[in-house]
Amino acid sequence: MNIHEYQAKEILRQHGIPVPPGEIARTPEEAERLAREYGGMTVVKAQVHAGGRGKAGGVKLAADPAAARDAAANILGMEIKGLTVDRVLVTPAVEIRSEAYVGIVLDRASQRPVFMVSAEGGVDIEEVAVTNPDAITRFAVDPRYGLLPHQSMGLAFALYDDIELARQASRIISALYDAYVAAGATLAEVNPMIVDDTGVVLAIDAKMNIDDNALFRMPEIEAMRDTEAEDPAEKKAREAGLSYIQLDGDVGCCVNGAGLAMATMDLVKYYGGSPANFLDIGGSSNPDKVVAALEIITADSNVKAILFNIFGGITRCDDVANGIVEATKRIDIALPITIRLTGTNEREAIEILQANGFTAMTDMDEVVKRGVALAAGAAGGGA
Amino acid sequence: MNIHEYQAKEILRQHGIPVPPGEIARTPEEAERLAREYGGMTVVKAQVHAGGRGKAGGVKLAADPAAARDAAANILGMEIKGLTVDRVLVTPAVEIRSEAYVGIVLDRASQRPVFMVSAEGGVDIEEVAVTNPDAITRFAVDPRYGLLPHQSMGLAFALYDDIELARQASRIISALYDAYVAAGATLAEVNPMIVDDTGVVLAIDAKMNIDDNALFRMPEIEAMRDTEAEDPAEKKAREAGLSYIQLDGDVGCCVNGAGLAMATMDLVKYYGGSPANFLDIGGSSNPDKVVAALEIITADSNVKAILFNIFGGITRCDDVANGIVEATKRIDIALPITIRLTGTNEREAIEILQANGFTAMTDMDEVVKRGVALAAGAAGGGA
Amino acid sequence: MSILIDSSTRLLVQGITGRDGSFHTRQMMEYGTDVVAGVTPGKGGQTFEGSVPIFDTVAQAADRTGANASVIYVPARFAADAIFEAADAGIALIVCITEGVPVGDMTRVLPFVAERGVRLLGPNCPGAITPGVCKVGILPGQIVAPGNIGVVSRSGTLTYEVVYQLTRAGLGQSTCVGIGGDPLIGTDFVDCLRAFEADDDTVAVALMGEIGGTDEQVAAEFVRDHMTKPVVGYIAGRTAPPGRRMGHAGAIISGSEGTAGEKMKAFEECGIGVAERPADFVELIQERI
Amino acid sequence: MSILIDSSTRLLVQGITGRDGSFHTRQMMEYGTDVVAGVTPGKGGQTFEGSVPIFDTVAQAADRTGANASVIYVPARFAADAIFEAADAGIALIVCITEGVPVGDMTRVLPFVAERGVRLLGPNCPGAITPGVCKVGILPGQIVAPGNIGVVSRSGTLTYEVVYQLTRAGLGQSTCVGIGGDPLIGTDFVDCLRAFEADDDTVAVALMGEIGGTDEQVAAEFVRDHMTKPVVGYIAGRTAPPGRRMGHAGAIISGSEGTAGEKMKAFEECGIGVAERPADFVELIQERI
Repeated sequence: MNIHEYQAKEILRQHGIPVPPGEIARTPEEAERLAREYGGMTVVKAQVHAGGRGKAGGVKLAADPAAARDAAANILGMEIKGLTVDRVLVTPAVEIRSEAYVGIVLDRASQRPVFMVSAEGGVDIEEVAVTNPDAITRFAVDPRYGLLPHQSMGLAFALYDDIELARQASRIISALYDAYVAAGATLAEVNPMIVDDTGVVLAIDAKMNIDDNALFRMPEIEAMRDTEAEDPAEKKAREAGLSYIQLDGDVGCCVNGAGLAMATMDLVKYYGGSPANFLDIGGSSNPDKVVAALEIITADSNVKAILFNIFGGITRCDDVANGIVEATKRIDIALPITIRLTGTNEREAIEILQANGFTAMTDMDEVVKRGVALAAGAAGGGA
Repeated sequence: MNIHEYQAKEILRQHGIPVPPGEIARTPEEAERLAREYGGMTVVKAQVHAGGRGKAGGVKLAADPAAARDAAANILGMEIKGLTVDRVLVTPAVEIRSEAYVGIVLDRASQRPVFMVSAEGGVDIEEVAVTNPDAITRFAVDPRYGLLPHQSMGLAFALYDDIELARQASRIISALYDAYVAAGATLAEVNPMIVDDTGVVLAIDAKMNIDDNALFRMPEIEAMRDTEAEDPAEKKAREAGLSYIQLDGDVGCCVNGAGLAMATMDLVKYYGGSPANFLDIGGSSNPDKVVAALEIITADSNVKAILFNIFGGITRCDDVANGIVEATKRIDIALPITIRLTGTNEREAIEILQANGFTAMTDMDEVVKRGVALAAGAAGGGA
Repeated sequence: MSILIDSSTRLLVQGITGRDGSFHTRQMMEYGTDVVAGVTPGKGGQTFEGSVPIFDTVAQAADRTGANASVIYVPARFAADAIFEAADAGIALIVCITEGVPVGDMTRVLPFVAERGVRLLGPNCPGAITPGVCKVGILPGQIVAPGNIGVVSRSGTLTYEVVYQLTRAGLGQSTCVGIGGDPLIGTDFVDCLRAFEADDDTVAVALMGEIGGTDEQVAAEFVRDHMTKPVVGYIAGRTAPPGRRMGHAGAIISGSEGTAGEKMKAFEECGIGVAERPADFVELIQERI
Repeated sequence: MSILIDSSTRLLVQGITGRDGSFHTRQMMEYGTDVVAGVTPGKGGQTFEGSVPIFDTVAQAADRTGANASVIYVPARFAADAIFEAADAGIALIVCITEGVPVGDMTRVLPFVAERGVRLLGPNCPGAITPGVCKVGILPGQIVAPGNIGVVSRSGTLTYEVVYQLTRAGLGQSTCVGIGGDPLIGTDFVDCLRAFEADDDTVAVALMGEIGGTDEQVAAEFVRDHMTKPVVGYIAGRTAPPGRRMGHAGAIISGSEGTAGEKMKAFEECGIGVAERPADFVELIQERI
């Protein structure tokens, strides 16, 4: 789960990391009021789950409250990478003497959280990793011992020669590790971490990704989920216990299992079609899930045909068949549906479908070919 | 450092362990007032750094406030193993269905904290260890991982077959480990941990020893130190940075280094004498320490002769010599003093001592023989 | 004869009385797996299906029954502790079916099992099956057939698909292993490839990877450097958009890393036959054995 | 020729600019120890005594100077981290002089150094000296003499006493090692006895134990089972009362465990010569070599 900059900063504050004050405005007037409260220059920053906000014009410096209002008016409603900005963070501007990057990310290769720090901050670290890899210092934390004091100090010395700055940075790095662990994060990043004109080290931008699987331990972080920013179809899928990602093709896919779902999408492409989505109904056999899946797929106006690919194991084919029958009774589906079912209770499933006017097949390649053809309008509907 | 039962219970409470209420009374009237507040039966327990309080009559059941007052009057002022009771804990009596033992102690052999639990609680666990070792279940915690949930559950199942009781005990065991680590303890013990008549598992007696070296991290635990209960001479030694333990002999020993101090005491015994104390002036050469050491030794009325055994390394012999001279100027020492100095600046030290009327030798056996003889009155004083 | 599991596997089931645990334990028993014990705290002393003794703890179960493998069906929040418990009890093979285990938990579990020399399969995996001999996990017994093709996969139903096609084409399997779709797992492709290379009854390996991470690339290099047996590979997710998690927690393209394209390129460069479709496995394997 | 330290020891000093660190570094340099680097965070780039470069971190110091041993003089609250840092930097021998390190810290330090195969001496120890060659720690150089008696002790000044007597009697030492008086230490009697047994230039060993714990009993069994060279031992604290900590954090009789009596009995039963007094060492060793 992604959280916004202002939410990540709140978590960092709770772990003792020095972060300038800041509050959220949803209207230009709120932004103006906040800028007046802070006094002096402020920064107005789009809060949206997308990188490259600065380049997209989503971050603006404001000299006075009126400028902050104008900046907010400009940014609110803006689209950044397809997402609409509905809130901005207003925060006092800080004199920046130098910028550094501090991040920690779960590393699959070492199976540990890995720190990356660089004295080249404020820029895209993935770009630095490509153009100037030596500018990045890496360190894999042993979770059995946690981040030891000399290790955070060693990372801090990679950023600053000055002992006072290094000590401040070391405290921030240690606290960032604590925040990463406590929040169940898979990424926590301060970019940039700056030195201000008084020699204080501060986190002025922050990003965190949270492991969805860890959220049950932290209802206060689950509560940070920005359901407004979420795609409505994906939100509905999440609530129904489905895994769904919308794409821009026209063949709606409904599959059990993530690997088979990807393979089905790939096969749609292989046969000249274009998948409209990734959709995994999971291992359960609950007909309600099938109903929800069909509702989500049919809500996508790009979809021209619906393709089921079910390999019964835990999932019972007859349950899926019942779900399809049930769904077509509950909602009016005008689109052609083509169905492949194999495995547990395959025979019963086919009988149920045939009794309700559906045809079903047992071969994956055949069903995908047919689904592509249906979407292309070359064949009649299956229902 | 030892802390009292009521202090240990406060730490356990902070870690979420269910402990019956209880407060300290320093007078019979306070005990009566507390017993009235709690209502019903109470227990009045001597708070003193000694085991075997029960056998010594330091724990009494009181049926009503008047009985609590009488019990407190009886216990306050009582001597248990040489220590005077100056406070009692008043706590409501609990119906006990069964008693268990749960303890965790630093184990030198495994270099880990080791849990010991036994369904035979309320008795001396060292006795159980001898008479019925199979009744004790042991488990060494790996500090890199902490106490894992299944491990505390496994210990709990060693105490209770019933899942509800086991779950309660498991929570207490986990919390006890947390308390042990957080307090920098070397021992934490709940004895007995009981099941009351409503099926609730409770800690009704508790004991903790704290690692002196860890106290700097926990001023709130350092503040629990009962300086009233401390031997005044040992308190003074601690404050002067000396290590001192009073014994019942007549040869006062003043040595640098713990091993050499023990060896000196042993040699006093070997030559037929009896050491009055263990005293290590440590590695420093501060003459003030020597003054404090002499003040402490001379305050012990059993001491008949004073014996210095100094092996100079970091400790400079001339500093010790100056300290002896200084001390004999500041305080009036009627006792004979015999001195051995060897090592760093040995020659300068002997000159200083001779110039001030002391004699000094360089052989350990010789000085001890002389010290024993002086205490026995067989020879004149050294000063 | 097989890898990981065989006729000497004495299986213990953690979470045997739960909904999934009891269902799959029956399936495993029907398949012929030697299920010797179950564990559910608080149900010690009872039996499952009238024959399998249930214990409160894994230590008791292992002690009394000599179990040497464990399969875990407990809820995600208890899964890491279940693995710790099995490893603590000296169980040599631990198969964790549970999906949704926090990766933070796994960063502590993995060194713990490594220190004890324990083999962990999963989490979030379908387990393993040695056709006709032993089934540990949830792989459906009816689609496999004894034979000499080793199968290893990050996926569940995609594995079924491929195994089903292999079986229909007369290509039986030595062992089928699902290593799981999470970013941090105990047993990886290389572990399985090494075991298949050493297994006398395996003549070729079918490998199903997917987008995310670099395990397939590492596996390809292992095949190039250490394997004599032919390997055919497939990568799911070539139509997946970057930055989105495709169901499996591990199936996510990060920046330019973990794409299907780079993985298939690594296969090709390292002499692994590349299946464009699941259906290609049969022909590609037949060509190589 | 010696154990632990010799002419190839390239020493780094952690806390070189502190009061104790600077004093003892000068002493070690005067004795001829090859002090190659110092570490004090924030003083990187400076030099000590005009010749020893100072670094901010141990990693930098080890990298630039090839230091293979480190001695630690930092305050107790930083000592555990100093050990972690030296072990992380790949230093093979770490000698921690600092007294007062919390035992809780040591329960984490000890597995950390063990995992890395690092030898830790101490904490709360006087270090080691190979007479005429190398001194690491605070043992006074003027009382030792080159020779072939190995000395190992839990104590500081008691070691000086015995070494002083050995030297006066013409019994020089191969290496003198103080393992420290804390309950949890890195190198124990057995580690040193094993090294002395393997050291060509050691012909006999003098061992000074004290009350508390069971290290001396374990050492006695090691001598009985694995040593061919004669060992003479002494136990300090036979007049110590039970339950009281005799200065050293480790010198405490718990219940009936750790008494001088049981330790001396173990010595006797395992063929170790028992010194009643420190002065007995000379004669008992002379009888045995």
